[in-house]
Amino acid sequence: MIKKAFALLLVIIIGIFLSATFAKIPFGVPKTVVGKYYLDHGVNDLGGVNIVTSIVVLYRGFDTLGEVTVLFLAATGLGMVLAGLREKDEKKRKKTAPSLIMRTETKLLFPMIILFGAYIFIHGHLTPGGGFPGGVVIASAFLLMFLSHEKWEAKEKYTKITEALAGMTYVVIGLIGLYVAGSFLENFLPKGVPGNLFSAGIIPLIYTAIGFKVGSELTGLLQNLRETTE
Amino acid sequence: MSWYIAIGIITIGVILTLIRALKGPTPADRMVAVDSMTTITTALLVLLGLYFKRYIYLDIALVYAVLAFVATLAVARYMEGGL
Amino acid sequence: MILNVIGWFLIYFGAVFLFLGALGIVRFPDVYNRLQAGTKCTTLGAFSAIIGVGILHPAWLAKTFIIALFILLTNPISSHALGRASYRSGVKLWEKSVVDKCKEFAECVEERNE
Amino acid sequence: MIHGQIIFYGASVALFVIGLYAVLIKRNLIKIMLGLSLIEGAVNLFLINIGYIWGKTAPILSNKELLAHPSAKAVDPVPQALVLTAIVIGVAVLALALSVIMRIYETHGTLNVDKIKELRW
Repeated sequence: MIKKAFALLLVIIIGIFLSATFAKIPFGVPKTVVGKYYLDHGVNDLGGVNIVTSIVVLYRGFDTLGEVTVLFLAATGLGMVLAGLREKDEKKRKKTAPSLIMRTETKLLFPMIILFGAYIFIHGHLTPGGGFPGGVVIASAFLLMFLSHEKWEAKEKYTKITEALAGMTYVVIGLIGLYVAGSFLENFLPKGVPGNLFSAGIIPLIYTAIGFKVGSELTGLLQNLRETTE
Repeated sequence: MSWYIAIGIITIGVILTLIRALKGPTPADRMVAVDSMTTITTALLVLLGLYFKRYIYLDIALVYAVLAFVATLAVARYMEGGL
Repeated sequence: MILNVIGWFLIYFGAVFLFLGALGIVRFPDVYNRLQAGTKCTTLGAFSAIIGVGILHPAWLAKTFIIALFILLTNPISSHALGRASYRSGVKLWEKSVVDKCKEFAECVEERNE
Repeated sequence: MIHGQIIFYGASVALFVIGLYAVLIKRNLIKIMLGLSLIEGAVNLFLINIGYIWGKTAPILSNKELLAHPSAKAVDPVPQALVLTAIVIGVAVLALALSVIMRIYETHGTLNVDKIKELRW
């Protein structure tokens, strides 16, 4: 009880301090200079219409490479942590089977959602999408199949191969930039007309690689989590 | 001006489902309320795209619809003991 | 002009149906009745509101139609899954309900008794 | 514009406080993780709010008018790029933490923090 009152007091104090701090920060006015630079010069420099994508993929490309590495590390670590869990779990729970309506419908929806995820990561430089949301949508299509088909599984071999190939594609594109244009992850393709699908240099290529990588990684992660509950 | 009335009606709808999600006696009640709320929110996102006159905002509504559907299905399978 | 009128009419129609569905969720007595209100009304409401937006801007019609089609395909499935899940997890029917079709099928009763 | 501060910053403060309360009070490990992801959502919301500018739109220059005067019509893109990174890292951390929680449940047979001897404070 004392612990609870103490925690409540702490929460209230932190809330008051945070409010007092945030009251000093003006809302709705321009704050950064670098953001203005990106907005004014981003289209001329890189040809991508979506400025956030240009920042994530090209201006701060190393950061995104590290981010993808962190995601890979988390997926691998999850597989490692859960590795011995499956064999020990002897007691089998009785599970209810998914209904016929759900099975039929998800079979119909699965290719549509995959196609939509592909649309998201291919149009990453034109719409508010990109590789990470596209990968998540693809993984959600696989999750749909996991939920509604008990026997259906994504083979670990294929998810691993897709993931490795996509990661290698990312690094190889960076190395080609190093060879052709002089620095790692530099843009080496023509910029094109802003707003067209084939524009913005290497942004669509990198986002396609990221989309495949995130999709296969999250699918493998879901597959790992699913195998432990059987 | 006609637009604020439409968005006001839909927002009242979201608040009503939120009341049920907070009150609901069983988890099934809350989940039904949340499921309806996601549908209403999808319509609201499309109307927001109309309000700001940006074509690209429609993608967000579609992604939201997909992810909300998968989430609802996952919770439903969990509730019936299929996971 | 005529497109404008049709589009706004559809948007208002949809908004009113979304509101009525939400009202039904608050007012109805048990889970299964709420499921009726919460999914049928909102499916119709969201469909017509989204198509109305597409009619107001004819260039957007393709994508709004895709969103509406997706809602039309997925909403019945999620309501079906939720209703089945509530029945399986043992939520009681309202005491004034007159018919329980699921009890007539043997598999449902078996699953529920276990 | 004081009401922007009250509404938007206030929402992120409220989310943060709710998450912190869950982390401090709840004894279930999964609920603690839910509180942590609420805190993460609060921080992301705050970063996005910092980048917002009144009356401007998303930094996707999809029409002529926006392409002509980008910095007069679009909000700050830098916090949005930061949050895009932060969300992905948050998902990775959440997945890893949940797997560790599954392992803890296997070895200790409980999720209550008070009952796990190694985590008692």
